[in-house]
Amino acid sequence: MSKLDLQILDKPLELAGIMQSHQTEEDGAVVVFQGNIRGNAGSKKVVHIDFEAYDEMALKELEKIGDLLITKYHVSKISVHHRVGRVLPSECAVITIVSSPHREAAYEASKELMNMLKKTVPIWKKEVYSDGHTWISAHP
Amino acid sequence: MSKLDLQILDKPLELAGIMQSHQTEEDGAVVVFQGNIRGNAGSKKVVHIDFEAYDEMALKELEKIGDLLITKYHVSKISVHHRVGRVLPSECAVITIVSSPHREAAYEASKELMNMLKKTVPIWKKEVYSDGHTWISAHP
Amino acid sequence: MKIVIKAFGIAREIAGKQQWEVIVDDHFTIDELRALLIEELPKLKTIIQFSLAKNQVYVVTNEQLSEGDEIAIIPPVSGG
Amino acid sequence: MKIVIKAFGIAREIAGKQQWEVIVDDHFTIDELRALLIEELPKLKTIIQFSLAKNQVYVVTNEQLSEGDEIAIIPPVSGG
Repeated sequence: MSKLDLQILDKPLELAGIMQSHQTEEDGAVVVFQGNIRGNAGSKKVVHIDFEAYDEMALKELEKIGDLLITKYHVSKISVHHRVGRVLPSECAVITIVSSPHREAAYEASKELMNMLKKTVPIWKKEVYSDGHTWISAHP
Repeated sequence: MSKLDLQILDKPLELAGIMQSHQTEEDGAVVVFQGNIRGNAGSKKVVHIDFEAYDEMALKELEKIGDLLITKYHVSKISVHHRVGRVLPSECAVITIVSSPHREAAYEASKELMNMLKKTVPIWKKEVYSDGHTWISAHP
Repeated sequence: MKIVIKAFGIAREIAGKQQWEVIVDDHFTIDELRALLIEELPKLKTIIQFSLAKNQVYVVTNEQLSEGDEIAIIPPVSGG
Repeated sequence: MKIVIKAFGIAREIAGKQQWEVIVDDHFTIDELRALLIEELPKLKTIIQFSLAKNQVYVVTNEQLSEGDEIAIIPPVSGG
């Protein structure tokens, strides 16, 4: 079974399906991070978010991150499913799952995965309000 | 909606159901820890684990932990479902879910929750092998 | 007065039962009860340590018991 | 030689298109291409910064381009 399950998807993410491959006799610890869309951004009400990805490169960057974390933390398997397209408040934009024989490694790898994903993986988020929009992180 | 969902159950745990109440417009971050039964304990093969709980007190201790973590990390909601009875390798013994507006708080509360649970919540684990058994942590 | 004893995990195995009652003098304390339990169940000394809970709360200092108290023998926990 | 340009996020909005081609001299470099892109799309200067990727790998130093290279304009990412 592959140690990495990396997907960019334009449909709702399904946690249960992704979890199945993390249910093993070797891995006592599974840490999931799920990122949901918040309904408010500061004082503005978010109507929806449009996610856009450079798919081929995003998958390559995720693979680099996954390989690095498996080497660094000796975790067993990493899944990252990131949604693209229009996502509504309370819906899920990203699910990451790290499984490992031990708990501490799973937590550390999970945290670092999200930090790295947010820095290098070419995915962009446009927050759309009733009266305009912002490309997150684009402006000074 | 209650901020704590604490349960001791003698049937398989269902992540999907527990997640539903963590899917809100306020909480951008949901961190799940799932603890699975490992098939090996050192050189021994685990046939199954028998979990036993002092239910009423376990729920009270979990409530103390939950209240403390909500105060300390300002997270929104904490769920802990712990299984009791006979659990087989690769099955899930515990699921914790912490949701929060922000990621770091959810991770920190999730980690501390498991550390505290393992120290104070009156639940016991008997590992059963083909040739004997051990009550975990009971002996010097 | 009557005290309800509960035992869990390895303590339940040592006692051979989950719950029983003991009759003790008024003003009996937690420390005295602990000594009594060890006397009746000497194998409790094979456990690395055990705590007592009174009415579902860990007992952290010596204190007097009251009629009907529920005292649980809590061997080292291992949930999760 | 022919270079394929891709633009994403706010850079795609500024360009008004997702993908196009530019014809440049042989030995044209990444830094020269960056200058060319800013000249053609001056609003790129309103972005806090942008990176370039060559054939789906971030470019970290100046380097020469080759026929058919795919160069992507990568504004600050914001996945997750």
